[in-house]
Amino acid sequence: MAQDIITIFHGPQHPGITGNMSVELDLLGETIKRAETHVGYLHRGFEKMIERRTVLQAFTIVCRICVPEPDPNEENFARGVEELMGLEVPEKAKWLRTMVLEMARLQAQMLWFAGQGGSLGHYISPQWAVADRDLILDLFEELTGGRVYHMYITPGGVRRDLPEGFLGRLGHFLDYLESRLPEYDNMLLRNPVFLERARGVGIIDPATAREYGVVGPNLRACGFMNDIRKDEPYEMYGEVDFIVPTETSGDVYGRAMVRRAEIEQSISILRQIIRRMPAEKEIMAVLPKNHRKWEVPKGDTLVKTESARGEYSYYMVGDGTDKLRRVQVKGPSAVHAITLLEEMLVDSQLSDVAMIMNSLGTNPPEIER
Amino acid sequence: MLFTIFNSLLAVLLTYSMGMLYYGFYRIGNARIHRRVGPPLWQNVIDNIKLFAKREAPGHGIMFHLGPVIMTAGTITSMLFVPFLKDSAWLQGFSSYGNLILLIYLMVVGPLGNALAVGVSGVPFGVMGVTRGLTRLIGLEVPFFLSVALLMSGSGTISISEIMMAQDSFSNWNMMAHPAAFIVSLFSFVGMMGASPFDVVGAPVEVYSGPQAEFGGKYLGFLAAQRVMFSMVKLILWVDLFLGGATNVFILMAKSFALFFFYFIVGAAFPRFKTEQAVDFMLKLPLIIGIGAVLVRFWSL
Amino acid sequence: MKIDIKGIWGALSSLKYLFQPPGTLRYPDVKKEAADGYRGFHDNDLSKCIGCGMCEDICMNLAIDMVKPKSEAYLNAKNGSGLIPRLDYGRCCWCSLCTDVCPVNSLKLTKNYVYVSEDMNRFIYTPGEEKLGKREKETVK
Amino acid sequence: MVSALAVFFLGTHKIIRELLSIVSLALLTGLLLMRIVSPVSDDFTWQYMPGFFTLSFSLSSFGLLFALIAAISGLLKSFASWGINSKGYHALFHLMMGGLMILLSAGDYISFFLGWEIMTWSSFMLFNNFSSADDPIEKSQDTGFLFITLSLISALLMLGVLFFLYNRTGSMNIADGVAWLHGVKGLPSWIPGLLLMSAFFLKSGLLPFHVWVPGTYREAPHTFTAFLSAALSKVGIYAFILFFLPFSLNEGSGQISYLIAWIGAITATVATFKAIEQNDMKGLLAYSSIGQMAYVFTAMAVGSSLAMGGALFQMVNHSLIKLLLFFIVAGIIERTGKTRFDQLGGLIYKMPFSFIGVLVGIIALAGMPPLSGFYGKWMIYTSLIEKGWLLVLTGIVLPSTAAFIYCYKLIYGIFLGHPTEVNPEEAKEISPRYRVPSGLLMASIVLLGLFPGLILKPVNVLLSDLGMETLALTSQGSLNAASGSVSGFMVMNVFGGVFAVILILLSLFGKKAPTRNLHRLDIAYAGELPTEQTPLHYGRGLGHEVKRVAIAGAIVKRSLTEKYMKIGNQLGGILEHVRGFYPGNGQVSLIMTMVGAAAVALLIGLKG
Repeated sequence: MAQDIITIFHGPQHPGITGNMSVELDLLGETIKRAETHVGYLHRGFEKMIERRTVLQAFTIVCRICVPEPDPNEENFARGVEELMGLEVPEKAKWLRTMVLEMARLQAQMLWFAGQGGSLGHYISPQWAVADRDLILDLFEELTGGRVYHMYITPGGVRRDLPEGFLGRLGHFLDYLESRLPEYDNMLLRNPVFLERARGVGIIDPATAREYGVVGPNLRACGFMNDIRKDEPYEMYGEVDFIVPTETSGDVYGRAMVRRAEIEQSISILRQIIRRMPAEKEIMAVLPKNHRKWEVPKGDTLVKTESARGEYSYYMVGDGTDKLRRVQVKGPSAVHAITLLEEMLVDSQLSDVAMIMNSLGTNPPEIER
Repeated sequence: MLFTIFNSLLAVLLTYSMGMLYYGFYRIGNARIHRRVGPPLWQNVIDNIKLFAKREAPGHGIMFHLGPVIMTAGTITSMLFVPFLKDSAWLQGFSSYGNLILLIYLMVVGPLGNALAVGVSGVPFGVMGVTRGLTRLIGLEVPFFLSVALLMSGSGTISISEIMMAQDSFSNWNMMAHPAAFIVSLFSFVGMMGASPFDVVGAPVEVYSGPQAEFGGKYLGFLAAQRVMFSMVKLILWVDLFLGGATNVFILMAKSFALFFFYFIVGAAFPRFKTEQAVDFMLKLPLIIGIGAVLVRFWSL
Repeated sequence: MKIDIKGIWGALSSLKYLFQPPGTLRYPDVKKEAADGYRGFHDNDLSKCIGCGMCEDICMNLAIDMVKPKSEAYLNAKNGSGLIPRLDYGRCCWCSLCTDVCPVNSLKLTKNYVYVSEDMNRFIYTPGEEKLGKREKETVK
Repeated sequence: MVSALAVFFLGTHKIIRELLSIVSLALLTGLLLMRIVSPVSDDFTWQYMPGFFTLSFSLSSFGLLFALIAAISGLLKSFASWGINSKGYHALFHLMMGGLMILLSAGDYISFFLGWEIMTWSSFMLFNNFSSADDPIEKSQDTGFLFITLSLISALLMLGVLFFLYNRTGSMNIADGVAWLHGVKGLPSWIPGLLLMSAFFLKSGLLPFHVWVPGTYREAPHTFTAFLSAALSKVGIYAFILFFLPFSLNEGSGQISYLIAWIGAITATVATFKAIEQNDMKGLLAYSSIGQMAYVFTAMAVGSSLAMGGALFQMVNHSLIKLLLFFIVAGIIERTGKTRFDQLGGLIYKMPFSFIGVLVGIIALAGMPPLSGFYGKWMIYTSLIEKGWLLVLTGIVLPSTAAFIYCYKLIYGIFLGHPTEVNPEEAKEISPRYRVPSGLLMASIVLLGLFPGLILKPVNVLLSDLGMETLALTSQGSLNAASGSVSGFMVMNVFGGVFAVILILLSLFGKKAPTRNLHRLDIAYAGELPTEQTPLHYGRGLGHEVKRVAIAGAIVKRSLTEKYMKIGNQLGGILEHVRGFYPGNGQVSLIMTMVGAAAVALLIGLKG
């Protein structure tokens, strides 16, 4: 067998993505002739685990489906259960949920930022971004008791009320982050080398985006306005003002700019939340006392949340017992990092693989939930 | 002869300790830019000693064994053909037997050994790194050759010592006398030192881990040691050629540290180019400046 | 050929942090205090624990077993079952459901979260009987 | 030149056995060497149509150098191809040698042209009839067509110019024509000069006439390719020196020398990037030959003593290196039957001798110290700097740096990496008949690296014959120029010494930290386990990306060959006619052609 091509593996441990995932590449020189994604390094059978647990027990593990941004899972699960059981969530809990979701989006974008710089060998960006993300995690720690996995948004409400002075500290942090943003721009997003690398690479054209069902910032970078927060507002998103940034280039740079603009939008949303946070104490709906008594009525529901990577949906079926009959989790990465990536990588270069993967916001655990 | 050998040993020791010091600073400085505390200044030495203290090293036969040897020998040989000081019998090595063109080519011999060892190890990632390195070399050497050719033709000699001697006062430093050549050479300098944006060769992200993927233990120890020494050789070469040389070790350190600092800030501030972008860049801006300088120089003739 | 002077200058401007103090802690010397609500190791106020086993029931990781204490002295008068919870930190995910359901608020999470031991069995731990965070001697640097 | 003719007849009529071939070539070499030791004038004239003109033969010092290169190459080649060739092959080869000798010792146009044509036609038949290509008929038609077309064009150009010169000077002597050519300033001398130069460029494969080289080299019998590269490509240089060297020294011809220098640099660049792109060993070496020859022309255009010395050094070096590399490649092809980089790989520990041979070859080819290749380059670079042609210098630094890639590709593709189609368990070292000449060549490359001054003595003789200043020779181990010197002896010793010290150091560590040799598949592979079937050999891909670099891409994408073929097809009718001359039997058509050419020559000459 004459060997025109060589086969190498990119990953599974890799700065391009948060989580373990490998791409098998056939290369001629450094040009990719075939790409095949290998997932399964993180498979833990979450859907089955949820089906074996009571609702209350199950809510603590859904956050683990997505490491960089766990809260949309909790939100989806909680909202789905509430819809099935017909629970009424107090308004303050809704505000708190919105706040947590936006904080989570903010820290997920910071983590993306870290990867985007790191995948180009620009080691300031990961260090800065992760350091600033840690400040959000500090706030999370205060609010929820956990830094990464919060287990905060529970069916029926949220688990804890705001600590003393929390909103003030959040406001301080937002001011700090806003002052840092121009520095981030200077460091990476306006860096001439970054522009050279990112422009015109990893292009998703609008037709492909539609065909593959691309969502979130990746779709918005192709010129489509698509955001669950606007299209089907949940929690308090109908109450706050924000815009959905779009770009038209569809390349790595376009996606970076969309995410960069979303950081600003998140800051603005969080400021509005701070201003409008109600003072009341009620944060939980009236719930059965024993967790074994949480009987989910028959019925099914599809709940969607806009995560930092796009539409994140749960399809949930209740069958009248205390356990859910079926839960189907659909994260955006399954589209982006499997089907689309395999297509996008063909004829691109090995040097760009990590950058493209990161710009798609790939997150393997939500592929193999 | 004995004096020369003693001098050679001295040169090796000096470059090793200078290099370890500079790269210790490099790590701390980078950490500060990253807003970290960073490792202690002697962390590189610790790492190096640790590598030599490993119980065993993976190998792939005799050629793999010889690779780091050729690499280190190439580095030290080039070091010995660079005069460190002017107006001094010390630290001259064998520089009177060689010249600048020889040195430029000697600097490629070491990497050849490395490339052979990488090739024989059969790691595709390593060979990719080597190929990138060789491709990048096109971009680095052409502007560099143009700039040193300007120097050599300007001073009428190809001997490093004589080029260094000719720069007797600050205004006669070649960076003042031939500013265009100096600027052009700085681009190559950043690339040759392996700083971003020209460091895609050993990029841990863009390819698994660059040419040195398969080396470990004592081999990696030798490679790490030669890397800092090689960097020092380049720094000293630039001091000799453009910064007026040095009459004693302290001036040498001051001047080379200034250059090192330049390398450090450029490397810290930018992401890396892809190989062909690096070469294209080098064959555009620096080459145009260089050609402009040549034309300016010979238009008047 | 366009040279992006502004971009280059912008990129270099991030180097000003070279002359500023680092933002991180000198970790082993300066330690960060966890927030008040932090979900760290468990603590069980044995003077309150009634041995009801709610925590064992709700734990979906089966990390909690109800066991007999080493000494009767650990049991209070209200403890009906004569058992207290024992945790397996190989399984625990610190979701804090056990503390939420505790009817007498005897089981709590503390702010301690650092513990190192080379002995795997040490991670099976009975809160109240022993204090995990206090075994500084075994903490390996 | 009696010896030349002797070989000529010996070759055409008698040779059946290999031994005779070698003996005759050895005889020729010996005779040539004797010329050096005792410079006997054996000028030889032959009255043709008494009173009208004479065929005169005399071997100048330059001719002697080239004749020596050719004779030694031929000798080694004959040794290497021991027992694998038919009778016709030998006959043609010796015919070609004879032609070459006639050419090199020619004193007048007729014998020059005669030698030129004999050489061209016999070499054409050699590679066409004894092709090594997989599918000789299919492949060789294009290659042969190209070769013969270009050769004819060059022959016609040359013929025209020669008789134009005869017309002007009224003398058949080359020296007179050259004198006239240099005497006349301006356009009248430029046009014939340029036409003649094109003919010589064609022979050496310079841009834009290089298109015949790769195909021919690829398809010629393996050892004959070595000879083609080592000796025949030098003929263009000889002719160039004969006709133009004093011309380029002339102060008034600055622009034209500069032009030639740039043609050399551009040829080298194009050839180098094309070489990187090649996937078969001989194709790579063929383009590399074009590139190396181009340096020689650039150096000759500079025209200083140092540059001439560099040119000659480079030329001698190139002969040694290419003989070595082609011999080893021939040996590998013979052993494995594979020619491409994606079919070979991982042979280093099975073919250590070949590996060392190729290593020596590529170090010298890339021009790295401490081997001989560096010193030729050093002289060329230094002369360019002294002359102030810095842009030309940049122009040749670009290809000589890019040459590292194909050098590495050559050694990696064959010896390193992973085996692909050749099972390394079954691979055997190349046969001794390749090993012996390769060993000699390696020794001489190392020797020249150690004592680069060795070449200066003969070079100085040549330079003084040309009326140029001789080069300073202080010791055998060093080279000197006005602006600096280099000591090959010291470089080699310092490198060797340091190498030895470090090797000992590493071995000392070896006791405490032994090397654990791994299986070749036990490598860092991103956590996966490669199997025997996993494609891991980078031989094809190496250098594939170079064409993403703008300049290289522009070169690699364009193919002059295709353009020529297009023109050729348009002129098809005429050229097909020319091809009709060639009835299949080599000798007959050769004789016919020569007779025809001589007749044409006579006719034109009589009219003039």
